[in-house]
Amino acid sequence: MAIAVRTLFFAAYRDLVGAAEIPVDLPEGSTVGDLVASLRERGHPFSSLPPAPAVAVNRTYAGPEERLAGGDEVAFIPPVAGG
Amino acid sequence: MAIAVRTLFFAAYRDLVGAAEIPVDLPEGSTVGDLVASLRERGHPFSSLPPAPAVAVNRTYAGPEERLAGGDEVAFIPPVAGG
Amino acid sequence: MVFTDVTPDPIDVVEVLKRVAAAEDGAVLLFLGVVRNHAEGRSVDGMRYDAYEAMAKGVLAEIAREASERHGTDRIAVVHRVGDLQLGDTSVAIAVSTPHRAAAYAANREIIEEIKKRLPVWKKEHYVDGASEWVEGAAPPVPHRAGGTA
Amino acid sequence: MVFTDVTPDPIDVVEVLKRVAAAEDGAVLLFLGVVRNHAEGRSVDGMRYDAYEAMAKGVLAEIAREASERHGTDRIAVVHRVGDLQLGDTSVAIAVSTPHRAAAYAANREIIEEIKKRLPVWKKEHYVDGASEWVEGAAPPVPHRAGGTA
Repeated sequence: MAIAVRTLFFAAYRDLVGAAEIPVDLPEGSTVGDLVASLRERGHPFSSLPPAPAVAVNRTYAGPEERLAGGDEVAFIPPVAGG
Repeated sequence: MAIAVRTLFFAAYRDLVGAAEIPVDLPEGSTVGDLVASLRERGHPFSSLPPAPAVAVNRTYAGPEERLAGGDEVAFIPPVAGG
Repeated sequence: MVFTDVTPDPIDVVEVLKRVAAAEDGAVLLFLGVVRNHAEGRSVDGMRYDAYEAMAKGVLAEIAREASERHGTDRIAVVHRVGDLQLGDTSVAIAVSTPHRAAAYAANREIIEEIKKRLPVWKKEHYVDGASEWVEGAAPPVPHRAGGTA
Repeated sequence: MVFTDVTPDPIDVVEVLKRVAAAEDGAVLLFLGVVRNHAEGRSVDGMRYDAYEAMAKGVLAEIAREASERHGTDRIAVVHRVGDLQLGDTSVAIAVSTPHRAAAYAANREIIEEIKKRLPVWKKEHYVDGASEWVEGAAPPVPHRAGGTA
């Protein structure tokens, strides 16, 4: 069984991957860390993403062990600079 | 030789002495401390002034040892409450 | 009532101040972040603010709510602007009103520090020489353990 | 340019903010002291501010100048109102603008603390029950030794 998640990229990460949103299929039971690893394994340009970026799942910051579910919105959050 | 100074009273001190300004004659060489003592010796209501009130001479805070000169403006400053 | 927003509209400072006015308060503190003309020695002539807007609205509300609870006032208004800003434009306004001043200073400062730490907003500086660059930011604190269950 | 005033006129907050705007600054901090409806458990319905006005203008200028020197900004405006104020009226406005926020918070806070310590201003609270009282204040710091010569 696979799950489909939406990955979102912002600011410098968006410039890097060249897209605002990418759909990704993952094996059931995958975590945030698994998603990051699987993207980076695709090679250029994804391999330039950091190995442990800040990530938000459904608009809440999530650690690498967080399990993903089908339909999750997973955002890659570059270092923030609001204010 | 005597010197004449103007003494000013504000807020609670003004209510206490019942005047905004009182002219005072003092012996030459008198200090702020001498002025305070001489006023308090007049008895009611001046005796209710504190023995060491904050005082400003010519609009600058001054200690009790500060010497006075003729024409000085000597203000009795109750505890302040600006802001 | 705690009010927060992330918006492309110019920030009306007077309106932000009005939101926190309350009869029981003696102190109001307003912080404004403003686009300035220099950054690390380079001349700046504009700034673009991008946000993960849906999340930023939630995080900003959470930051304000935390400050509200910590400092015992619900007279807090925080507005963060996004989009293309000119020099002198207000990028963020934080207003806090409290009975006594110490809480207003503390709550206001905490809010801007938390914004800098975790609000998903990014800014790209446009330099006078024509170049532009994402401003180096802060890695937001991320939970070490998963909270969810599969 | 550092601006200070002690005045019976209502304080225009927008004007105070405009006085400190500067292209090199990224942070503006505004403090407002406001007449509130209670004090130590009593209901207040107004406040009279008296000042030793000639001296207060000098002391306020000195307080602002000291903060300016300590924090390296001349974008400071401080206005203190005197006379009869209503609930919600602004009694004091302190605006400080700096390149980075830490100095704005620090300078702003120092100015209000110094005002409370040594500005020759007094306030009389008018209570809802018809009574009125001078607010207990702080003894200003007075030099221990005479500076002048006879």
